Amino acid sequence: MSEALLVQEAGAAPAVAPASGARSFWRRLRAQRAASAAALVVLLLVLTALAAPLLTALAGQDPNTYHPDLVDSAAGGVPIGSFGGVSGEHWLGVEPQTGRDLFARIVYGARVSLGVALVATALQIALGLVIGLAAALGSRWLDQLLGRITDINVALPVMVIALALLAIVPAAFPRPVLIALVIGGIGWSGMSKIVRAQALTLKSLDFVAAARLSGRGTWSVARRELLPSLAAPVITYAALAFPTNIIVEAALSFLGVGIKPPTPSWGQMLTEADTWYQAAPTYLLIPAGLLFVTVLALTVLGEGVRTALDPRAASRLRVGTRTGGKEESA
Amino acid sequence: MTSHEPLTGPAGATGSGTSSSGAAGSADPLVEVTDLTVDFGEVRAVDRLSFTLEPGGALGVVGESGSGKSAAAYALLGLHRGTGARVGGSVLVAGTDVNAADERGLRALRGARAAMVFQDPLSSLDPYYPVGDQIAEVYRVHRPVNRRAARARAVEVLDRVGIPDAARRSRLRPHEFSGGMRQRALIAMALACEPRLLVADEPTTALDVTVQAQILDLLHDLRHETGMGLLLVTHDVGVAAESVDDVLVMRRGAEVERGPVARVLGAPREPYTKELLAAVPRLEVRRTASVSAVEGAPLVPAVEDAAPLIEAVDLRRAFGRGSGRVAAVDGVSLTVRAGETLGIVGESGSGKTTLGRMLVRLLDPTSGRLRYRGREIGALPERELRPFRRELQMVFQDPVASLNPRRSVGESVADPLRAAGERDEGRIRDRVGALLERVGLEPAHFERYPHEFSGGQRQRVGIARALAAEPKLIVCDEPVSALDVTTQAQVVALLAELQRELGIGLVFIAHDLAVVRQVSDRVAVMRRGVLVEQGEADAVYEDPRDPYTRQLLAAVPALDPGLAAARRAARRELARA
Amino acid sequence: MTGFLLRRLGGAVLVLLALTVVLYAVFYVAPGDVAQIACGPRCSPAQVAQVTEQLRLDDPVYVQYAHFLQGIVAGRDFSTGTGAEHCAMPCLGVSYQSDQQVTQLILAKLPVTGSLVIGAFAGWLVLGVGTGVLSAWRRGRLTERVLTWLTLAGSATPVFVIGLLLIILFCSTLQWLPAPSYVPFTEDPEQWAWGLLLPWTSLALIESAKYARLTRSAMLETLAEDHVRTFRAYGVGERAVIGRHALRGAVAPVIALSALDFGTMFGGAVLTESLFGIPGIGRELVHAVKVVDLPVVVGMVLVTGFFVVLANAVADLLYALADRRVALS
Amino acid sequence: MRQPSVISRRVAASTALLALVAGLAACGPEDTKSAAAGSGAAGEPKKGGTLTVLNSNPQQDFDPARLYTSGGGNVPSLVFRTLTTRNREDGAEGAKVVPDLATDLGTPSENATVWTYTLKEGQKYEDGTAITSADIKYGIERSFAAELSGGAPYLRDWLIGGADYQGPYKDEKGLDSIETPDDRTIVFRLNKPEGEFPYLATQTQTTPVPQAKDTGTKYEEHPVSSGPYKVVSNENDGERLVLERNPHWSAATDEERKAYPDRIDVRSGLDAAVINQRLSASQGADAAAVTTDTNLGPAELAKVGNDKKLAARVGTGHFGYTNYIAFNPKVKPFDDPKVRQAISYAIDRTSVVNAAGGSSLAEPATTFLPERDSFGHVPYDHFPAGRTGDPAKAKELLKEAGHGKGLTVTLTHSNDKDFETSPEIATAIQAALKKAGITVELQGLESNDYSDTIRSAKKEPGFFLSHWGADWPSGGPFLAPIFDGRQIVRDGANFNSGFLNDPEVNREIDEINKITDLEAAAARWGALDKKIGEQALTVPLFHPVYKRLYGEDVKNVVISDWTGVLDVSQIAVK
Repeated sequence: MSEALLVQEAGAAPAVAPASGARSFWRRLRAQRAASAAALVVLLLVLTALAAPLLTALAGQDPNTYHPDLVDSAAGGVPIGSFGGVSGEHWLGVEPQTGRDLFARIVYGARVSLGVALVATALQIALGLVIGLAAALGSRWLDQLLGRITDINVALPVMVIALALLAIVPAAFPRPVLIALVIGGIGWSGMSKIVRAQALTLKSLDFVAAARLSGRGTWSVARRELLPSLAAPVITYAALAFPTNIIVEAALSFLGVGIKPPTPSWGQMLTEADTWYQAAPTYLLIPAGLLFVTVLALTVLGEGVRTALDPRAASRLRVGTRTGGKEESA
Repeated sequence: MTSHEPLTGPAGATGSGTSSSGAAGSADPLVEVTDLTVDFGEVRAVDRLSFTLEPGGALGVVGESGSGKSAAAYALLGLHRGTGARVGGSVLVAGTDVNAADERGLRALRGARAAMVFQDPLSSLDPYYPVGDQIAEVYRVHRPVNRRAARARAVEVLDRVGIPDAARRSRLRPHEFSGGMRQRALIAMALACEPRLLVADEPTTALDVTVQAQILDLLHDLRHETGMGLLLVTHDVGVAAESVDDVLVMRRGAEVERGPVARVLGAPREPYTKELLAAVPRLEVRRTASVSAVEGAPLVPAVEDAAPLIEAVDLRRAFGRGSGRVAAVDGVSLTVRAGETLGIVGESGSGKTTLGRMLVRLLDPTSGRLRYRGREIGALPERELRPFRRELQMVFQDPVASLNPRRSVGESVADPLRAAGERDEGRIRDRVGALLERVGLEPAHFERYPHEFSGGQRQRVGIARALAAEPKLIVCDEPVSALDVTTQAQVVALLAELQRELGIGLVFIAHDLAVVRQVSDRVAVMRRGVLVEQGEADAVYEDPRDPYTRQLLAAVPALDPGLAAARRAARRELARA
Repeated sequence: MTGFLLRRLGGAVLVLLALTVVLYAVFYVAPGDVAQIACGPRCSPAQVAQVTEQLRLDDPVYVQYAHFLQGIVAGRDFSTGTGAEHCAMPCLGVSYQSDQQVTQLILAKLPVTGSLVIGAFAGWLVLGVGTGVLSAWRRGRLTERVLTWLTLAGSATPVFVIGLLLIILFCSTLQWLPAPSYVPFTEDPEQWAWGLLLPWTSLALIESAKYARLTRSAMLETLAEDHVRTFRAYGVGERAVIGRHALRGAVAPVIALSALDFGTMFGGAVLTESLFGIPGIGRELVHAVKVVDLPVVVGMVLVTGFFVVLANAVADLLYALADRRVALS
Repeated sequence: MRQPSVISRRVAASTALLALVAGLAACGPEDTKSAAAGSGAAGEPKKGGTLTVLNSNPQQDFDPARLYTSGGGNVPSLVFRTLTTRNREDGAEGAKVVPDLATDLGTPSENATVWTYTLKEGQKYEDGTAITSADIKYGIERSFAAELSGGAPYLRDWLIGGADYQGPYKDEKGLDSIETPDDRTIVFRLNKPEGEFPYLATQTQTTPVPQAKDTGTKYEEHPVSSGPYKVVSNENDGERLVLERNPHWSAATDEERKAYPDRIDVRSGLDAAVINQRLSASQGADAAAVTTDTNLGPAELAKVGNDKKLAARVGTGHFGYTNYIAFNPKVKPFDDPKVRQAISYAIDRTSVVNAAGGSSLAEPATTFLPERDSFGHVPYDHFPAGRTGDPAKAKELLKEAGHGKGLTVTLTHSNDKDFETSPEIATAIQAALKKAGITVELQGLESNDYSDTIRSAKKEPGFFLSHWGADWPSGGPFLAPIFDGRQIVRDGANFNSGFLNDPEVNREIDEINKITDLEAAAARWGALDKKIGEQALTVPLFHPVYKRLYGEDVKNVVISDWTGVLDVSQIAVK
């Protein structure tokens, strides 16, 4: 999903929604069947990622052991046996050329994919919040400056900058962290735009004016009046940005600048599998399918979060008379 | 300035009995509603309502927000269909059984035999198409004519509703019209197919008082000219008094009282009707009477000789840049003393809110001087301003937006205390409890969140918050315009009482001339950023000097139908002059 | 309007300038000896020094940057050894690696990326808006549910996954299509279309999901607006309400997003170009980054950045034009 | 050499030392080596038709001065004739050098420090003017210009005054060590004996360039042809190159190039997968298509293996190329020969070969020199690791070296995918050394950083992946840059990664260079290789095997051991 759409969708979250505790949020989230199912899938994936060493130990495999005897060297290294060499020992078969256990690599790959996306999303939010709030609350000059910086950020071709950055950072720097930093460092502009817009809207609201009149300082007002109200759009944005970041990580790995071997990541597996689609289709289909399911589940969950945070989203769609007076003009 | 009905949900409907039969009629009635019920989920919005409207008759449906008056009107055109609302009873409109009719039958009724005029003329027209096209589109749905003929008809009806240069204006989009013109255009759309019934749902609520008067006059004339029936839904008793023959008072979905307008307004039978009428602020009533009517306590006269609390000299504030720069407030000078109430009236866009916000320094003046107790504060930076912040408080118009929905009301009220350095939670609680009690709430409300309160209660919280700062001056910006009339009266009374008790200066900003007169010692009339007239309240109301003031006063609808007719005549007089 | 455009353009120039500064800075610290790469691995230090001098890499970075700016506003001359070659303004310099003028390089790649983007653009617009309209019309019914899930699936799929699956299906399993490759339109329009069919489809499928969602939500929003109620209350049929009034409300955001995507895609179709082997700007750019060909990188980023900034401005402009209400505020 | 395009992820790309771009080689497989005629479609090759060449990398440098080729390249050799050239025959015969513009391989004198060539008579450019020895001299001189850098270093290193000469644009006087006493004679004066000069004369720098037609860096857009084809269009910097017959070329003076097709259409910038898919589909114009730079990848090989018809259209060849591990003995613990030997023993060549594409695309290597006769290959395996490594022996050595408790080292490799120094190879080594108790940490560098790092005397890591390709099929250019102590470069690109400066080795290199009998020299190179191998400064890993598809209508496929790939100059499509 593009940033523009993210902004548009997350930005639609209400600036002023009735206070809703965590409990009512969960209630509304659970009420959505698709979102609940998606949450379950996500939970499973997270557990899988966390329990990767346990699961691979259970399978008796590890992601980095070569099994040269399981591949047909003369035929380019295609796994011996049907479905990419599926067996009692290798539940999902083995990797062409190396014979490494696919199950173990997939499971470890989940760690990287989810972990990188998580850190990247957190970074995007942190940067977006700080920059967006500074632009909204700071001086006009600061707003202009940050606005231009945001423009540059938007105009930067993400992939190219990522390529360049990944090329200049010393190899000793842990790759997954670097990728998370790059994705996060490049993709904050959407968040900052939303935060700025929301903060500006909120700033003009009377309760903020009232807080100013009570004699409190700007940052105190920002912290107590604005931040709580920013939670809904920020969480919504995060929920929708998270799956996007998984895709970006996979794309970077696909372009060959992402996670480096031997660390497995789904995107990097896809790159390697790219040419193998005819000879060993499962090698491609398994990471592709998992990537799809993960992103889909996270997106559905993100949508669910949005709906749960913005109960009006559903009622907004109702067509016809407004019965309760003019409440919507509020 | 738009007024706002608050979101006070009706607390379940209690059947207060059906009405007696409507006005006697010989021919088939134009509208015959029997035992109409409308339910939105658990909430019964209309409860066994019955009434009839004869051809050419005019019925006003009056009620406060949540009374179900609009829901009842929508049922006349079957507009509840497909919304999930359940409609019971029978509705006959111009021979169509609305509840039983199929889509086709309903479409044939809508717009052709019965047309509706909605409240907000801007949002009720498609922003993307020229007004004339929209009218033509509706016309072609019901009449087998070509595009050109439909356009001609559109121009014709636009002309009829008094839009000058209708042929040219028909090509403009809604946002290029003024508010009044838009409402005229909507009425033109309604007229296009010469319906027998016109349903008008709060047709003037979004309009300024002078424009409202014009629209009401237009409806009045059209009815007499075309002989169509009118069903007017309004919260404003005055508007009903101006426009209809019969009036139906609704409360909680059910009928309270029904009868000829002069009788119901002049000699109400039901207690609720009486209460409602008593709460309506009256332009012609002096302050002394009005306050004591509610409060029954003697008024302490304002301290005329006190030193000025706040003094504005040639205050100016401009917005925008370059050629688009406009002065919202353009050289205003005024003074407020302790214990005194200054009323500021003006229509939307007159700059009164900007002025109010400058007085408490929420906005920085572009130029001019602002002195608080003799000290210049117009250009003080925020840090130096802080000691004065708490002494200049504000009560805001929108009770929804003025409280942080995510904080308990107690926390909001406690803000000024904490900002003043109070750290003792116990003392804060006691003080907030006392303040809440003082404004008519309970100390136990501390933990509650704004959405648990009604509009009037929220406004009381807002007042409590302002009081917590122990201010010397409170600027009230349309503090009651979003409230129902009964609540309005209570809040106004509270403000007056507090002022008397605490001796603070009060600036009361409102578009409603009657409300302003109720509370003000002195009144300033504002128009396009300048004060056109300023003086003792009674002097301004009884002997207005400025023509604009006179125009405003003449536009206010009167409760007495006789007085209303007189004012209508006066308006025509003014318009001709 | 003119003022708006001038302001936007002024801002755009500043943004692009800052962008080039960023790139110069980034590449200045990037590892890899440009002169050694340009000269070849077996060059002796003396030869590398000559190449360094010839490429003027021994100038301080700000002088190099000044030359670059000079080229843009006034053009520059480059030595060919036997004479000089004039690089007319706006001169983006000459590639370190291939001696080609960056401007020409970009001009050569533009039609390629353009072919990809224009075709995909048409596809995603038709598909996306069509889906959006259909699901808004059929709201609450099975059609809408199916379409909603399809668009969700679309937005959850990376373009390289869809592309790979399409290649497997149509080129490998069914063998209906040849392997995707780029043939210039001028050479053989039919081959051009066949070769680009899968890239177009992949991009269109992915992007259309976005447009479907946007169209649908914009239409539903419009449907909830008062003016739609007005027309219903005047007996206007559902088809006219949807087709005339609700759809009109979706036009402005869709146009704005289209302009934005269209511009961004010129520099951002790296994945699609890589996957399908389309020799467009994105792929060239990735290559230039890898060989530290600064003039090419800066030139291409400048041009693609220009497209993005231009697209932003055009999107705002179109939005304002399409949504007359904006003029109000 | 110029960095070849690494655009495609899938292409096995080639930042190889040797410009694969220009069409290096792949040779017909030993087993299919049919003595006389090449393989391919049946029937006598006839003149006519259009040959399509589908390539990954655009022919960005089409200037003879800038090209870095082994034996004159593939497509370039259709346009550029050189003093000598490679023998256009299948297999080992093809690794020989034969005269081209010159009448013979050159006459050495003064202890092989002076080489004299005489041009054949009646040779002309595409415009009909005669080719002169002065043009050859000018062509060589311009390759010294900074603007036209990129070629092999030998002219610079061997010609007297070559190291300081800056090319004719800066120094019009020219290079005195090249003499042209008359229009058909050219004499080269070298600063030391070089018996392999005839090999060097195959490179495109010896192509004649008429000074009047020289347009500097723009020359590549339309170089003046001396070969059977001339450039009729060159679009987008070599992305699309159309060649047609040069009417002034005469087969009588050129025995090597067959020039069957009327037209050559080179389309580049294609994805490797696309090229292979198009060649396997072989439809339309693609039936008469070949590629000069794209090998079959392992996955494609798996597919081709299942299709007999397709397998018949695969040309297999060997190019002199070795992938190896390099040690920097200045870095601990690699200063200890025992550690280097331990690693040599621990290597699992099966995993490495699999990572490189399996046994069909790579042959395990225990010698530094490629296993071709022309290199004088002498088989040896000083530290036998067997098929999958000998971790026990390795552990033993480590213990002796004082690393009994295990050892942690860092292996530097390139991040480029499908490349001989790729992460895949590195991880295979990592897995193998683990068994011997050596923990390998990987340091992947982006391609430029990688080349910069491993070729810098200052930054060179202790343990890294490297590779070397033949500039011509002989031990000279294979061993000297890596092991000749005089070739250690302190402040530039250094290839002697082991910093070997052994007087004995240096002396032997000098001795062999004096030999003008190339076969005799080859034997000495082989022996030298074996001797150097004992020092365990490198661990040879594998020699690549090139497999390339060609279209159904392609006839007369000739794959020599020089290039390892089919020779476009021999192809017929009718």
